Amino acid sequence: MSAQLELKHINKNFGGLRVINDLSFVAQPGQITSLIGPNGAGKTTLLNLISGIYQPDDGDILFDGVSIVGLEPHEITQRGIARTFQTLRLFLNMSIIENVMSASFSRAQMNLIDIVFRTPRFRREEQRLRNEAEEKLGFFGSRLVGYRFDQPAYSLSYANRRRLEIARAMMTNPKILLLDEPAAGMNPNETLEVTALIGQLRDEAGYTIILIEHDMSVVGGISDHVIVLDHGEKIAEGDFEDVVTDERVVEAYLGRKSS
Amino acid sequence: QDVPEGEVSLAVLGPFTGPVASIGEEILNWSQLAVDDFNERTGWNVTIVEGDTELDPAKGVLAAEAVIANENVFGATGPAGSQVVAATAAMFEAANLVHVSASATDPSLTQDGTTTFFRVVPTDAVQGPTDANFLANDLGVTRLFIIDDQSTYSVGLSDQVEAAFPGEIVGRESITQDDSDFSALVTRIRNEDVEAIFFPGQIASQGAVLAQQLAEQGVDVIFMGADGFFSPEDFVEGAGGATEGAYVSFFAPDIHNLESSADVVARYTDRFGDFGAFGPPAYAAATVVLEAMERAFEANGELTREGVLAEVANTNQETTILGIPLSFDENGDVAGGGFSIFQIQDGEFVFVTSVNIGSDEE
Amino acid sequence: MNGHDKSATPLLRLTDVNTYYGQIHILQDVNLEVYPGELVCLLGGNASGKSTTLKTILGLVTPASGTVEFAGEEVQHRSTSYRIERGMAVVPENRRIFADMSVDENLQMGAYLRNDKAEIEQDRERVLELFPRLRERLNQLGGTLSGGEQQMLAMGRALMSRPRLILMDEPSMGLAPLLVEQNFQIIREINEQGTTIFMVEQNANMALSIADRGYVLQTGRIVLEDVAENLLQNEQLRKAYLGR
Amino acid sequence: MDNFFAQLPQQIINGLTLGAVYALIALGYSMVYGILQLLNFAHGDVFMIGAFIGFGIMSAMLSTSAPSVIIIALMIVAAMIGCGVLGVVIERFAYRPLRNAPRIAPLISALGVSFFLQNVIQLTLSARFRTYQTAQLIPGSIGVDLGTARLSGVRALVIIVAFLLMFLLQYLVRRSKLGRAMRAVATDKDAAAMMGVDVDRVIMATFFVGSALAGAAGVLNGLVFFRIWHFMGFNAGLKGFTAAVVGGIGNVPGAMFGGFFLGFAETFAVGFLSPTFKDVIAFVVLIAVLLIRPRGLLGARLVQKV
Amino acid sequence: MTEQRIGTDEWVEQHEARLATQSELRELVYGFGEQLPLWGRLGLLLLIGLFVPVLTSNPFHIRIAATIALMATLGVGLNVVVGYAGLLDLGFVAFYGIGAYAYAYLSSDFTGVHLPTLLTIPLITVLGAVVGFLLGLPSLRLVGDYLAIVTLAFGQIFVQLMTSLTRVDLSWVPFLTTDGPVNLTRGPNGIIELDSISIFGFVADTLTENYIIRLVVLILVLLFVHHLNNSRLGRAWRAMREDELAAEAMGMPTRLLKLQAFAIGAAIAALAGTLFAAEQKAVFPANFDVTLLITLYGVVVLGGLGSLPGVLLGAVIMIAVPEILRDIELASLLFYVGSVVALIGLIKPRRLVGLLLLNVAIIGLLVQVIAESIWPDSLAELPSVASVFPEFSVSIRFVTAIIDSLPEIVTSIVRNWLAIPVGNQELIGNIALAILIVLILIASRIKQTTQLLITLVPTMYLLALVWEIRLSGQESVTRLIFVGVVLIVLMIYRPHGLLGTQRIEIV
Ligand SMILES: Nc1ncnc2c1ncn2[C@@H]1O[C@H](COP(=O)(O)OP(=O)(O)OP(=O)(O)O)[C@@H](O)[C@H]1O
Ligand SMILES: Nc1ncnc2c1ncn2[C@@H]1O[C@H](COP(=O)(O)OP(=O)(O)OP(=O)(O)O)[C@@H](O)[C@H]1O
Ligand SMILES: [Mg+2]
Ligand SMILES: [Mg+2]
Repeated sequence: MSAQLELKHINKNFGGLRVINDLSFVAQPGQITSLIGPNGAGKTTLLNLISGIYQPDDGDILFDGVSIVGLEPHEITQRGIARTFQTLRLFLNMSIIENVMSASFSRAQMNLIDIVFRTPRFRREEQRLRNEAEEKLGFFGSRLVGYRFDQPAYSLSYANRRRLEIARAMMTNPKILLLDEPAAGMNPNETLEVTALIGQLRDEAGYTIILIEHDMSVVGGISDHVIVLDHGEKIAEGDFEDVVTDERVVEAYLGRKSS
Repeated sequence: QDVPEGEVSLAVLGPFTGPVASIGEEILNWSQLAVDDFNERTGWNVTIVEGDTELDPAKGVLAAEAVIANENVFGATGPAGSQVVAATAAMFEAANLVHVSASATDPSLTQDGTTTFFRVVPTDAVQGPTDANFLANDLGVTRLFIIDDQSTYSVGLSDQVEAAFPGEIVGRESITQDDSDFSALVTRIRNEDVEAIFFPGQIASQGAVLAQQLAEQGVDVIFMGADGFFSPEDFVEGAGGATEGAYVSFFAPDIHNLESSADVVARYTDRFGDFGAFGPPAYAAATVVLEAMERAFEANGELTREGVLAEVANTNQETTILGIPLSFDENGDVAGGGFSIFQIQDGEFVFVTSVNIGSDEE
Repeated sequence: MNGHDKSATPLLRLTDVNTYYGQIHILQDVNLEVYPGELVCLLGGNASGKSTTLKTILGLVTPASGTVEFAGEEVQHRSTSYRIERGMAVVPENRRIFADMSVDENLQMGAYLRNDKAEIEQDRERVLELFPRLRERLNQLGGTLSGGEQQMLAMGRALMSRPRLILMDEPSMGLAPLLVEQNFQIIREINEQGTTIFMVEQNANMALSIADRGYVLQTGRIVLEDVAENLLQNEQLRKAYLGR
Repeated sequence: MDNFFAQLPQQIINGLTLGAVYALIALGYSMVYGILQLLNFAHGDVFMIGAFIGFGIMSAMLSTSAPSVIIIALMIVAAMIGCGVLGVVIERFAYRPLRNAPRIAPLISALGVSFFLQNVIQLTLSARFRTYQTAQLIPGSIGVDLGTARLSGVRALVIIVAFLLMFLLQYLVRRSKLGRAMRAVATDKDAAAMMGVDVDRVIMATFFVGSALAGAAGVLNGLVFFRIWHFMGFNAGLKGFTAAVVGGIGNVPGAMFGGFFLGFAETFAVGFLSPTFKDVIAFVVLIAVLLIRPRGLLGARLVQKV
Repeated sequence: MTEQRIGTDEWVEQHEARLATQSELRELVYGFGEQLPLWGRLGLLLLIGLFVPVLTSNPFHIRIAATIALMATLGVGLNVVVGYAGLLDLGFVAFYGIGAYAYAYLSSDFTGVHLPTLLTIPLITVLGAVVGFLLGLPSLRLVGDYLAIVTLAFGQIFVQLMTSLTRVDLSWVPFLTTDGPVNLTRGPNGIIELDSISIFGFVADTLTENYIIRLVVLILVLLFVHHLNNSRLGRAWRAMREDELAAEAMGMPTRLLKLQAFAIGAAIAALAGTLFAAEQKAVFPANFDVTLLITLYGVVVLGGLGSLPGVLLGAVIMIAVPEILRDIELASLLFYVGSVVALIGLIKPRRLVGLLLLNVAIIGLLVQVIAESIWPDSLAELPSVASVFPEFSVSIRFVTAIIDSLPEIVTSIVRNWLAIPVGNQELIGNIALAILIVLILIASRIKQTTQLLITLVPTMYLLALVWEIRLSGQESVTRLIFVGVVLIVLMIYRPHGLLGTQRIEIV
């Protein structure tokens, strides 16, 4: 099995502040790789580097063996890496369904002529995308399905916005899905639900997933591989069980009395 | 006396709002005076319909259309700017509505066979050579700097002077009518060997500002302007003495000192305050149209646009408020006429010389 | 942490509050009280209207009907800043850090209404002790902090105003496990020092374990109200929210 | 080259004067923008009103025997207060109701205000040009000759007053609590309210200060460039906007810098290149500057944390 | 406490029930519009448009309609850039100018080139797109208002160049023999005597013909833009407007999208420019200055940013309102009716409006009586009310005559009711105006009804006085004051535009 995503000796500074320090890891296809670590360890920064929003100062990022460093974010997304944001970034004034459909931009099969003359191809394609979007939204069961999809996204509550973001990311048809704290703001029950869903994404849709999460019940439940960051460095790596018992991880992250 | 039935209106087109509303306002006030004088004399009840062109040809077209559509309008004065005249002339032509401009001086306007357009002011083609000759021959200027204010009037006149001036044109530059800071230009002029500046601006206060800034930097050159600067209040008082000695060319005598017009001037200043160069011609233009209405009504017993148009062409006034006779040639331009040149001496416009059209051209 | 004195006037009371967003009816006849010195928590599923309740209390949205009383005074028509002046403070949803002000300036904003320089300095020290991470980042712009760091800053900022009542919207969201526990510890300490707390929290187990009382909100209505121990035992609730 | 150096000292004085006026206008523009992200297109008209207030005071006082210093001080102070109040009133009635509207909606009500002010002034005071009797206040003989250049008394006054006001403002924004509140409101109004900042008051204060500066600019402009009229605010507003943006909009030192930059750009364009293409040259320079520094000369790098 | 299953969320089931019903202008228009398919809506528009020349042969009315059609076309183009893509483009008018000047160069004696219209129009449209694209390139680095200033500069530069490129030295251009400097633009005098549009031998010479061409183009442009907006392109633009970074991260090439928006907007503007130039048969730099830009922003914002019906409504308001106000009598009528409508909106128990008006009437008469007895000579003589009534003849003409003279009747009644001073009306009017503005400002701050009513009585009196002795005498100025007030009031009344949807900017 060759690595789907490989980071090689990545460095990133902000001003004088070293946020990522010579970091390397690989994510295997069809697996969930979890990134955990204290606040400010550099997890989100890492996602930004992978998705092209920041450029690494050093090092290389390989996607299916090809370097994606220097590509624009939309090009990276078109190649098959989609993400969600820790601080949500929905298109708030667009409807729910449009939020999802907009993410299919680069793979919609239509050109200007189709659009202007409303050719059959255009109609077919629009219908197909709409169905697909509804299907992605349907993924969250009754949580989102019942909403009228033509409502604006701002009318959603916090957690539902998170779900919508995931659906939107899925709409780009990614191979790799980068999820930044998908369970934040959800209660234990809902967290279980999300955990199950993410598992499903891997098992049924076959996504490779990189997951950032502070909730150990999520991480523990579904991770195939766990990487612990602290101060931009990898301090531990391995199965969940191994990692959580690691002395340094407990010290820096979990605390003695964790459940 | 007989009075036509129904409402009778004179349309006045000009820039009544916006950056050069000062011009429009003066035109409007003098037109109002003309109408009031006419009503008093004849017992008619003519009213004014305003057509605000905002000096934009596109707006001018709408304004013109509005007055053309107004059935009570039997004659019009304006539009003020040559470019607005150019944009609207065909509409007036189609509606057979006469319009007499008091300030559009682009020579080409009367050249394309329109029958409804007249003007009471001579064109740039006449004034340009006059001014150039005066500068070169009477004042002995050999090195001239020309500034225009980018209005059709100013650019046109500057072009004519530039072409006719026998000496060297040291510089030809444009400023805009919004500008009030010419100090950088003055500094530049100071560093070039310039004998005279010719600035035919439309807005007298702008000339005053330039003169003041020339004085501030101690630049001592001959300063000459044209019609627009013929304003005691703005160009003389407003300049605080800086325009003393400056020359202004104007197509008529100074109506402030004209005995025959003293009465009108007094009534105007009583009512509206002091005035510049745009008002009196507007009064003359309005009078031309109003008297044509009167004659047309007398002749036909009814008022029609065609009748008024025909009578405007027949205009033959011995004298006008401007102190000169007025009649039109076949193109609608003033027949005859000439230019006077004034100098500001002790805060007054003092007549220096005059040139009659056709007599002094080379 | 004993039960409140029902005879005292509540510090905060909502009576028959109805709130709309545009044309959508969100809060429906919400009634709740918080007594001085209490730690009350508001539970509810996603979208049940918890944040809306806090916004109504703060005056960020105006209720169409009903009253909001703070310290015996009706404030539903008062501006947010007025309410803050009367002694509220808030740890808002989404943190609402001032992005282009430094961490230090953000903390100073918390003490905006205070003029006692020396004591502000003391409180600042205390906050920086509680969150040593913030001390490291004192001159960094608020907007460039990581999610968790911002959450700490939001907490610290609220503490800086020495409020009578702190409203917290999910104060532990995005915090690392170690910090979550610390955070609850801090909340409890503040409460024990006399500050009244009204808290929205998804981490219901933890929240209830330190709270005096709790309300459960569902689809814009209060469906359950009880002391914390009872809520923790409530069968329905445990199934619905507590995840076990 | 000779010509260049012969002109340079005087052109610097010219640029400084023009820049001072632009800077004061730009400050108000920038402050309001900084706090509300609102392009206050009525700002130029506030400037115009300031010029008229100053003119009114001057006309009334010139016949008295009051010393020039007093008259000028009174003109500036009255214009500042008058315009400050006007700014607050405009905010209250034309902008506050639009606080939560799309960003460019207040643009339209700003234009409405601009139409209103311009034309009410034309209606009541006529469209006639008025001239400041500067020579009677500060005789032309006052001034210093610096080599080939002359710094007249008015210009010195304009430059000094402008700098004084700018330093005061800088102090206000940097040192006082109001300054911090203004920045907080600028970043996030609701969050600022949650800290107890009375957002409406802070916005009012901003409008007051910004408009007062425009009022002062109006008087100074009148003193040094003499003529005023109802439409003068239009161009001034455009220039102020330009200067504010070039400096980095929303940024107080930036606005000052931008004002002087624009003043110099225009002056040098006239002096050394072509008066006819003054605006073209100035604008081309501006475009070039912005392409090199997309957030203006002193604009801060935008905080972009994802 | 109702019995509910805890943990379930009933928002969905209850959604409809929770929607408070509220009649909305927007709903009204859309409610009707949504019943019709797109072609139906556009067809209806065409029908209404074509009906104008049938209904009136008054060229002024047709000219207004033609101007509206043109401004709406421009508005639709601007809407793509500003409304959809969220780019604050203040140089838009320059593209319009480029289109117009390009037409002038390709169809006049000035250059001696007379291309057939069927060739010029596509050529110029493409030219517009190309220039838009090119201007977009440097703009990619700029955001928000930095973009605004650069585009504004572009617009200004265009006008300045058209005004000043009158003496250009072209001797350096190879293969070009010129004697002396060349006049490229004829400066402020503009390029005149342009060809009319002619398609397959049909020459659009008259205003009406040009109007119909504009109408057809407007509808085609609407169709085009509507289709764009309801496709992946429109979605992407709106996404980009909401959050550029997120859009980029979701696979949308934001740079390209911006350029496309610029180019499409510019192409539409250039197309409109050709139509304009061909009808005016001339182009002048003054046609393309900032005032037009202001009008266009009014067009797109008043109706509701991003809404195509909004653009149409905006164009109607921005063009028709000032034109209607040209007629001072009509303006008078509007003024009084508007004041009363404002009162009805302002005062909550509606019946109090009647009471207020009664009071105002009484006060007016009282003032009249008092003034007449104290200063019998200081009041102006007035027309008797009867004299303005049309002659009594029992026919249909009577009704139309009434309607026609309604403004006069109202004015006459008001003038008889007011005590109008003779003498320095200007000064009195100015003072009254100052007091009036202060009173209005005060009145708008008063919450208590009684106090409000008391303040409003003198306010209304002054309102009438100021109008009669000051405002109505200066048509053109008053018209713009009126326009200013209308803009402010409309924006306050509907901050999101008349047909716009409520949008939230930050959360
Ligand atoms: N643009 C920036 N400028 C300066 N510092 C930054 C910037 N972005 C991130 N940082 C710093 O880099 C560090 C890592 O941030 P990051 O957001 O990656 O943390 P994280 O691991 O996601 O933390 P959390 O779990 O709290 O979300 C933080 O200390 C943050 O302050
Ligand atoms: N600005 C808004 N406009 C319209 N509807 C809104 C708005 N904000 C929230 N809502 C709706 O109000 C309801 C309650 O939202 P609220 O944010 O109060 O939920 P919450 O209980 O805090 O949920 P969460 O746990 O997800 O934060 C939700 O249905 C949401 O969609
Ligand atoms: Mg993070
Ligand atoms: Mg919430």
